[in-house]
Amino acid sequence: MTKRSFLVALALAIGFAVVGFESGRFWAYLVYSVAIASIGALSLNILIGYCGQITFAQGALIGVGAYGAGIAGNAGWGAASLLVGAVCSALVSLLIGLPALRLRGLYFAISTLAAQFILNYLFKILQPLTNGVSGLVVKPLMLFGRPANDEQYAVICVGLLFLSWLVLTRIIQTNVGRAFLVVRESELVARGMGVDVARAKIQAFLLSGFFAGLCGGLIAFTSRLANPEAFEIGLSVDQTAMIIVGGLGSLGGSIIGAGFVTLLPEAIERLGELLPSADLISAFREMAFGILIILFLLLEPRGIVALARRIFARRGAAARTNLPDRASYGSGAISAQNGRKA
Amino acid sequence: MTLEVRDLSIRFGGVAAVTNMSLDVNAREIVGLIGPNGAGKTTFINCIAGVAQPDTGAASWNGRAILGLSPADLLRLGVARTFQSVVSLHDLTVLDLVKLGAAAHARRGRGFLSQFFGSDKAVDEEICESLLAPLNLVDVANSPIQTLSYGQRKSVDLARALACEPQLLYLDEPVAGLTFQEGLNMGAVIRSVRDRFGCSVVMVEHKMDVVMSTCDRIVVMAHGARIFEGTPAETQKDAEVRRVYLGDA
Amino acid sequence: MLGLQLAIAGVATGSVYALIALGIVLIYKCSGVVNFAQGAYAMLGAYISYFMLRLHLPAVVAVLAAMAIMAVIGAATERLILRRMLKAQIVSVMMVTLGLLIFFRALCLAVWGPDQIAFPQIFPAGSIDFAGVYITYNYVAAFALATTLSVAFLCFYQFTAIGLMQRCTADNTRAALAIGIHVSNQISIAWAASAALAGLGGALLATLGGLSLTISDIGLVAFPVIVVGGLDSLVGALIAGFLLGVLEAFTEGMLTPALETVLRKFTSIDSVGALQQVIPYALLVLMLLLRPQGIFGRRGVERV
Amino acid sequence: MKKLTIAAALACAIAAAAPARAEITVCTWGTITGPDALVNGMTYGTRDYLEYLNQTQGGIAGNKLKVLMLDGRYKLDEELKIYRRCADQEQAVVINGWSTGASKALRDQIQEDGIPFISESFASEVLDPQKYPYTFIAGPTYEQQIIIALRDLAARGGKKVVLMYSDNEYGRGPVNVVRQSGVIEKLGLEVADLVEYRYDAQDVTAQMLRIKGKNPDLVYVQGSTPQLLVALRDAAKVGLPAKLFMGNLYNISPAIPEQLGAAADGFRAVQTYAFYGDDIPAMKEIEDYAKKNEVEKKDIYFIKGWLKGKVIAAAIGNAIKKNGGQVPADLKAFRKSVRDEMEALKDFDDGGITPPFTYADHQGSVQARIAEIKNGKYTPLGAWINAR
Repeated sequence: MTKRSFLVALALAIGFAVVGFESGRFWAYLVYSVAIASIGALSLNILIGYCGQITFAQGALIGVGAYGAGIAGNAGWGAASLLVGAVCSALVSLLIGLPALRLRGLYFAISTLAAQFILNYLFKILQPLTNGVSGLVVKPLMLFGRPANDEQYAVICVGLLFLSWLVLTRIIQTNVGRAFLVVRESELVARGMGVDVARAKIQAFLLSGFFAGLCGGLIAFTSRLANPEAFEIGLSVDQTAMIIVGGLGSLGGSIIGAGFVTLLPEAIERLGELLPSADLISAFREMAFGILIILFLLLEPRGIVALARRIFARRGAAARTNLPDRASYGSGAISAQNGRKA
Repeated sequence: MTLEVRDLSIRFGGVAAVTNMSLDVNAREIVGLIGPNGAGKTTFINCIAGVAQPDTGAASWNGRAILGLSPADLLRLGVARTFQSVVSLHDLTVLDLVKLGAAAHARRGRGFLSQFFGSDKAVDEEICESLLAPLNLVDVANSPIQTLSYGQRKSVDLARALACEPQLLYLDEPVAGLTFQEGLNMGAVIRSVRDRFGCSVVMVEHKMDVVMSTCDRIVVMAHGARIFEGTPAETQKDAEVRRVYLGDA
Repeated sequence: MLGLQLAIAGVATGSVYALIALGIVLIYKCSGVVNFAQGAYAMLGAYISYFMLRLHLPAVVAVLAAMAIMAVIGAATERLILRRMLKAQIVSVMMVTLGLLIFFRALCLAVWGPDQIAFPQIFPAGSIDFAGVYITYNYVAAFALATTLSVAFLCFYQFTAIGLMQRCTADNTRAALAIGIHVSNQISIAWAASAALAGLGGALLATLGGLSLTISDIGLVAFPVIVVGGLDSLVGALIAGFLLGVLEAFTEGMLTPALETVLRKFTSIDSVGALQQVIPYALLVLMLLLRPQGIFGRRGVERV
Repeated sequence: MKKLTIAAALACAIAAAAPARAEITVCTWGTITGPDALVNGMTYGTRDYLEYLNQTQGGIAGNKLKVLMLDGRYKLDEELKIYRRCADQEQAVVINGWSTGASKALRDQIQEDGIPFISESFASEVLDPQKYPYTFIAGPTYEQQIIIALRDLAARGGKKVVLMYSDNEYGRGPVNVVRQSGVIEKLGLEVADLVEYRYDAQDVTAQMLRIKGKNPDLVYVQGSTPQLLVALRDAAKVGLPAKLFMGNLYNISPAIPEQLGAAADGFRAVQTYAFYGDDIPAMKEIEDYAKKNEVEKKDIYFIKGWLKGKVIAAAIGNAIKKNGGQVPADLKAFRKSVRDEMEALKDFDDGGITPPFTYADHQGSVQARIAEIKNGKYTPLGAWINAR
């Protein structure tokens, strides 16, 4: 992380916190919704985008964090309950990740699908702990002796998002993070390079689970209700959409993707309201969401971040390194190899 | 400082990939392992690099048995390798990969906390000077590996292997896929690496010109077994080698 | 008696699972894509059948027409979308099929509205009372149709020229290319066939349980089926489909009441909820850890 | 930079779409799409009544109403967002919300904001005029509906009852409250079994077989219309007559006799509002409205929605009257006044939808009667009885 990117991120964080604090409750809600979703997307991107472990259990994992934090919060732990939720999720994430030491790719992904369904089932069944289908009513976070309001939550959530981003950015610039990337590309190569693949995976699951739990805890406190229907497979799909739209393997992209996926439906809906008789606007909004995911995957598989990079690269092509030349050089070398083999 | 491999054999299903293969490598020696496609060269390297588990045989490095050790264990003993095909490690920069390689070595690896809070500047400079400069990689030190040419990627892989200060280096087709000129350069680099780091080298390679000009000694394999061993000059003269290998090429 | 009754209900729904799972396996074998949109195909097939039946077409014609349309939609999805994703990462391919699922659901929502719709009865109503066991004509018809079609499809796959090419493509794409099989056509055929199968499955589900958007959930329910049967085994999918249908019915009808009786006695938990939906997934995890290739699959599939 | 651009673009889209403020805004959100859309007449009805006022009387006391109908899709986060939009951005005077979950999650917030809020939920957990002075519901709670059914069973000399409910809050909550209240024992009844099913179940044959084994005198289903369709169909399959079953207000849908035919005959449900098409004054208004507009849902839920519209309009009208015919300039005071007037509604005549009621208990009419499907039509059995 360069000093410049740190300062830009800090300025953006302060900017959004101010927007959240000053523009009324609705905007505050949007700001903290995006911030919370971003924390979840960061966590998922660590696992899928950086470490290459495809998971569909993100929704349930966020749920674990929400219940963990909610139960701790109701027991009077205050802000520390966010930490409780995060730790709960990290442990459950580790449990979900253990099969990854034996299974790979598709098979592991399907096993996480199972984890998603089983966890969601447990939320409904463990009545004494989770209050079952009724959902756990969570006491509000107290701030200056009063329940925190939307504006304060906006500041808190943006602050936590900034911290999460900072921590994760630093971690992926250590050997721990580098190992994730190598494991993603090829476990065989990683092992040959002396990387402990199992340890890298376990670290990725713990790390990702921790932040998923933080995201869940914030959901519990801001919505004041942790109910199983909020943590179904749809949430996993939304979160995956965020990191794909934003850019796999890009932390900044996760945040952009989260903003996009969270705000786009609202934007479509507002535009739709200008039309007469748009009762089924939700249907169109879902349709747009589906089409958007498909288009992104087809046209820009590396997400908005890659798109932006391409635009900037074109603009500053002369000043920057001449990437196209290198690429053609490389491909030339490969064709030479093919020629030899033929 | 010697590698001794005795009677190593491995079968995959019904196919004998390597049969009773033996190999000795002395200190600071560059040994070339050549042979036609399917001769079992890479399988042999995999066996002594901790990737595949041979059925029978023994191997020792400085008197220590190395069969059954993982690549990570081998790295700690000073045995490193490069890979035949360079995967495109998308988001890693050259420095990233080299640092990851260095992590396998106790002295160069840094603690997590010092990496997390500290600056990498000093380390980067040291790597540039000691590893990247000899391989002509300083200019691209901060470029993502995917943006490099094939030849540069091979160099990066070599730098990564060198980062953990190996005393024995396996090179799996270091020249394959490079242009003629790049290949010759790589040969020179390998010799200078040997001189600089004082390590022994085992290189598997197809390209005869590079092998002949780089290696001190050549071992020829065919059908999983050794059929010849000698200096480059002797190898070129040997009729059997010419028949099974050079004739094919 | 209860057991027999449950088994019959289980076999009927199981036969639909088998149809859906067959499609997923077929697509996976041929193109390596795990299709989460299979449930959406079932749903679309059901809605299109409904549309055709409303045109007062004879039931057979209506369903066949719907299957034909589904085949076109399936092939079109492959041509327009999946074909362009040959080099994409697994997660992207999975996600694109999820995107399709979302899109098709929204499409049906926009066209047919959110409410559950009465599906025209294409089989005679009522049931046979067989010594206290009720067998509805719906069950019989669903079972007979699904089984006949599956078996016919397997025979087609096994004994015809196209089937041979399909199998060859699934087995080894390169070899298939080398011997002159038009591989991309074969992949399209596979998608068309599985979409058509799913469409029929959806129509059968609608006759069993009414027409609504929730039919698309069957796609996710089918995943335990394909893993238990083996991702690359068509016969496995068929057998596992029946197995899981019956297992679900027994869980719902016998295990759940028994467990609840015990729980109510000793804990404050009143109900075990939708246990029948979780048991297949628990089975799936167990299967993946013990025998990842499934009961009928071949070894050597992706495993570290 | 890109991030900023996108955020700015989205912000512009949202801001541009945010319409200008009308004088009196009423928000109503429901499940326009999503699960349980079958009963969304409750949302359409409220909107349509207020639009009807706009069309026939120019709004309330000469002030045009801005009626916003939004789609919460039965999703908590969506509903929470809509609430903030209504309360903050749209400056709504009255909000008509939907789910039990959202009503519970928002219940403290609503009191703090001081916005009169009518919940579509009949859950007793949100009904407490002392603790939640701004929250209202419109009719007997689910618990009261269950008790009506049980009383009816006891009166007919039945004994064994099976309670069947969906595996969500709407299903489990009220059943638990009734069981814990001890009413069942007091009435001399016995719970033969509790049977839970998935709220989106497509097949409940196994549950029906289980019920059959218990041989009950009544099966009370706490479910919505789609579930009743499945339940009655599978009951017929295993030879249980529809007569055995009874449901609540959400099971009075023309869809049931339409889709099930003869298999639905004998099914009974607790009716708390007049049917669509009944000969009552309110129906005249609806027919009048339907001349120029399309009525989306022609069922009892639309009637309930119409009733809520009447309540909202009456409270707003009274509040304006109290302020000397002017809309209060201060929104907070206006909201408070509307709340007070709503609570003060006495012997309110809703055009025959229910018997006249008083809203001091925040519940309104708690009159109910039992309706049975006879020859494909719901027919009331007997007169209104008090559910309390």
